[in-house]
Amino acid sequence: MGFIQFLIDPVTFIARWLQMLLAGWGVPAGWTQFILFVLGAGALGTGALMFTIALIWFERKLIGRFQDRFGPNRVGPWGIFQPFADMGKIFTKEYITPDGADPVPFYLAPILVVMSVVSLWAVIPFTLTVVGVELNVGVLYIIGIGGIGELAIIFAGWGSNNKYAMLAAFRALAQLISYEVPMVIALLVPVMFAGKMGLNDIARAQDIWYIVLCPLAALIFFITSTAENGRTPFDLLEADSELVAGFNIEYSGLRFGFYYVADFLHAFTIGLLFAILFLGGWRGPFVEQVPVLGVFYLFAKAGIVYFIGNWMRASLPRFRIDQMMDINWKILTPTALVLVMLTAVVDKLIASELLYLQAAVLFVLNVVLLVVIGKVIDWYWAHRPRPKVVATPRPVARYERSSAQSHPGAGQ
Amino acid sequence: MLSDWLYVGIFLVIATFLPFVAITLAGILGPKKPNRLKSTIYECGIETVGETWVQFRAQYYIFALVFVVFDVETVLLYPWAVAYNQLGLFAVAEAVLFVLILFAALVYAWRKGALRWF
Amino acid sequence: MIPLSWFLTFSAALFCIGLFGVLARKNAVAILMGLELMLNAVNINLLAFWCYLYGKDLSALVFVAIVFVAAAAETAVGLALIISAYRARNTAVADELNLLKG
Amino acid sequence: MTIMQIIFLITASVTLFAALMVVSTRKMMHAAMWLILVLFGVTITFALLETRFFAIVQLVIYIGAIAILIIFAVMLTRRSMNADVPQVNRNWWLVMVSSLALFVGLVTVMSVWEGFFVTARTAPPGGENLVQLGTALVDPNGFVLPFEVASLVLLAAMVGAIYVAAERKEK
Repeated sequence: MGFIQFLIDPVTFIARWLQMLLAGWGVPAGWTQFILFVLGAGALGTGALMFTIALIWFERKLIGRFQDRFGPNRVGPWGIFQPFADMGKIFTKEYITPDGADPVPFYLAPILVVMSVVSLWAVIPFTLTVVGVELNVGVLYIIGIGGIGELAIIFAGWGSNNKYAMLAAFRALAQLISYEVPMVIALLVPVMFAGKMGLNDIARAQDIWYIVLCPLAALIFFITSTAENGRTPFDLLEADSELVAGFNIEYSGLRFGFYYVADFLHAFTIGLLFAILFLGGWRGPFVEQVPVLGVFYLFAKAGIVYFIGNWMRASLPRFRIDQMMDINWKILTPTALVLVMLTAVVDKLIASELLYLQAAVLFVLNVVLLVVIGKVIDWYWAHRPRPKVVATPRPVARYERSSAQSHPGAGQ
Repeated sequence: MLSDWLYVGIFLVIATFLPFVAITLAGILGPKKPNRLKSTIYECGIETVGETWVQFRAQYYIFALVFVVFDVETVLLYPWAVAYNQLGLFAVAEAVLFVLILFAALVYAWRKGALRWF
Repeated sequence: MIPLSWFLTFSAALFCIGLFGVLARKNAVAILMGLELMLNAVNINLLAFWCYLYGKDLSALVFVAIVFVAAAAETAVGLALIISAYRARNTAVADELNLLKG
Repeated sequence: MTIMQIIFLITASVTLFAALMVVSTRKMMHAAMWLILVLFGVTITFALLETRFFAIVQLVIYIGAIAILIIFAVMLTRRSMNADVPQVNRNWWLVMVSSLALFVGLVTVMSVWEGFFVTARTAPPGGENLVQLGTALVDPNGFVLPFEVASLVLLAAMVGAIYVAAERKEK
């Protein structure tokens, strides 16, 4: 009996067992709770960081396949020990502190950057019983913790005492704060449907996945959180193939590596959040009876979102910064505002007893809105102000028609 | 009780502590051979001129400003969104008015060119 | 449990430090930072009274929300004025910002 | 001493120290960083006061938005003051004495009031009721006027600030 209990809900089982064990040792109840909190938080945080190692391998392999390469394939079978080799290398690198660095922000920045991502895992419901904390303001917590990541970027830029780092930090900051606006607005929609702000409550309320009720909000959340993560096509805050680097230019060793740890982990955390907010989280068949299944459902859904994010990363070129700002302020923000207003009014107008009718109407509304916005953008693009043409372009070199076209290569 | 926040606090402390330990560990493991040239500021190989001072354009400030206004207004909408299922159509209309004012702010900023990067 | 007096003393101390910053600092941005300290002290006070004495009353919470709005508006406009004056005069020292004196 | 009291005392002392650094440090950027620490301390204080929503709003609005605004302004006006010259007025000691006097006066006045030493809380233990708050914000008999006016205030602030801070093309 105990074994089956362990199999279907291991974390609760272990927690209860530990509680009994500590009570048997005569630890007072308050301290037992405290110790359990510390153990749980430590396990979750460490687990998140260890998970990053797997993510690094997976992402390198995935991007390799997208680009018709093998990816890491030398160390161990399929190269699965590659991240450990990288870790060994990065752990034994020298730290270089630039001249005139401001030590406290400079040292604090990589720590804060990782902390801001790992902290998100505190509120993620992995299955209906396993959740770090059921904070009833979970959605705002996600946004607020994102602000700490922004501060870390300022600290990195300021602490490095480098002009490029400073400039890159401010550009990055402009991007991050701008993309926070449509995200905050779009997240109003799932909160409105669920009537709760806690992530587990939102997952629990999704009898119909919210991606059906508000696909546009899901799209906006996906785009903005990709931009918050600073990934392609929004990776110009650290365009490593064009610029020297971003705000992290003066960092070395593990301090530099932590920016990448945060980046990889954030990419998957976005998948988790998306799955919880719009794909029903841990919900799936038989999850009420066997809670451990919820973890698999959640990670499968998150994995799909993560895969799409990587697909985007491998396929799309990056935007220019003015294009990026235009996309945010002139497309995403108005769309999000209109979406919130329309959803609020239409959802109130339909009788909420007819659940499927309501879902269908909202879905159609979202699609129509998407099409309308696409048309508006097309119209604007056709009528955009363009510089006046003052001269026709004149080719510098001109090939001779007869020889070049009929016998290519024979004109020599 | 405060146990939710206590857990969040413990989690924040641990989430800060773990990377700190890793960074300190790597600092112990790694070599320490500083020299003057290594610690100069990296500027594509040229020596850095003057102090780290660049005059930022006010456009950065304007973006931050518009962001603050939107953030504050939207956060005020969150209690309304939580209460949405209990509200009547009239209350929703008031919130729509609120969002419309926000929209007017966006249109104003757009018309004034505050949202233009260049 | 924590008595109410601790919170009130804490917020009074924060308020007085903020007041010192507002009255004594030369740099206009620093003066605004002092104002932020004072507004935070006010918010602590409001929430402490709400928590200990008027837990059923919502007006304290609405008041706190309005203080947030006012703080955001004040900071935005104040800093915009400072930046604008800085561009005209190349200074952010409050005593030297006598543009209106003519 | 319960664990909450210990947390409060640590938070309060760190916050007050950081606040002193905000008003006394010479570099404006460091003052902004100390200000962030103060704001974080106030966040923890809000959490100790059993409010869920406003603690997180403090994190989102103050640390995530207003602190960043202040840092942008500090960077834009960095050349204005040399960090070597005194950062305070000539009669700063007068201000300090009067601030101290105000603090002592406030605490003395409050300590004669019997409500000062209340320890029992009346707030709901799970934090404020967000549904009630949200309903009251759009209730015509509640706070709909402050709610709408708040949005107008922010609109006006944004219009004014953009007008003031925008770089003029003609100059």
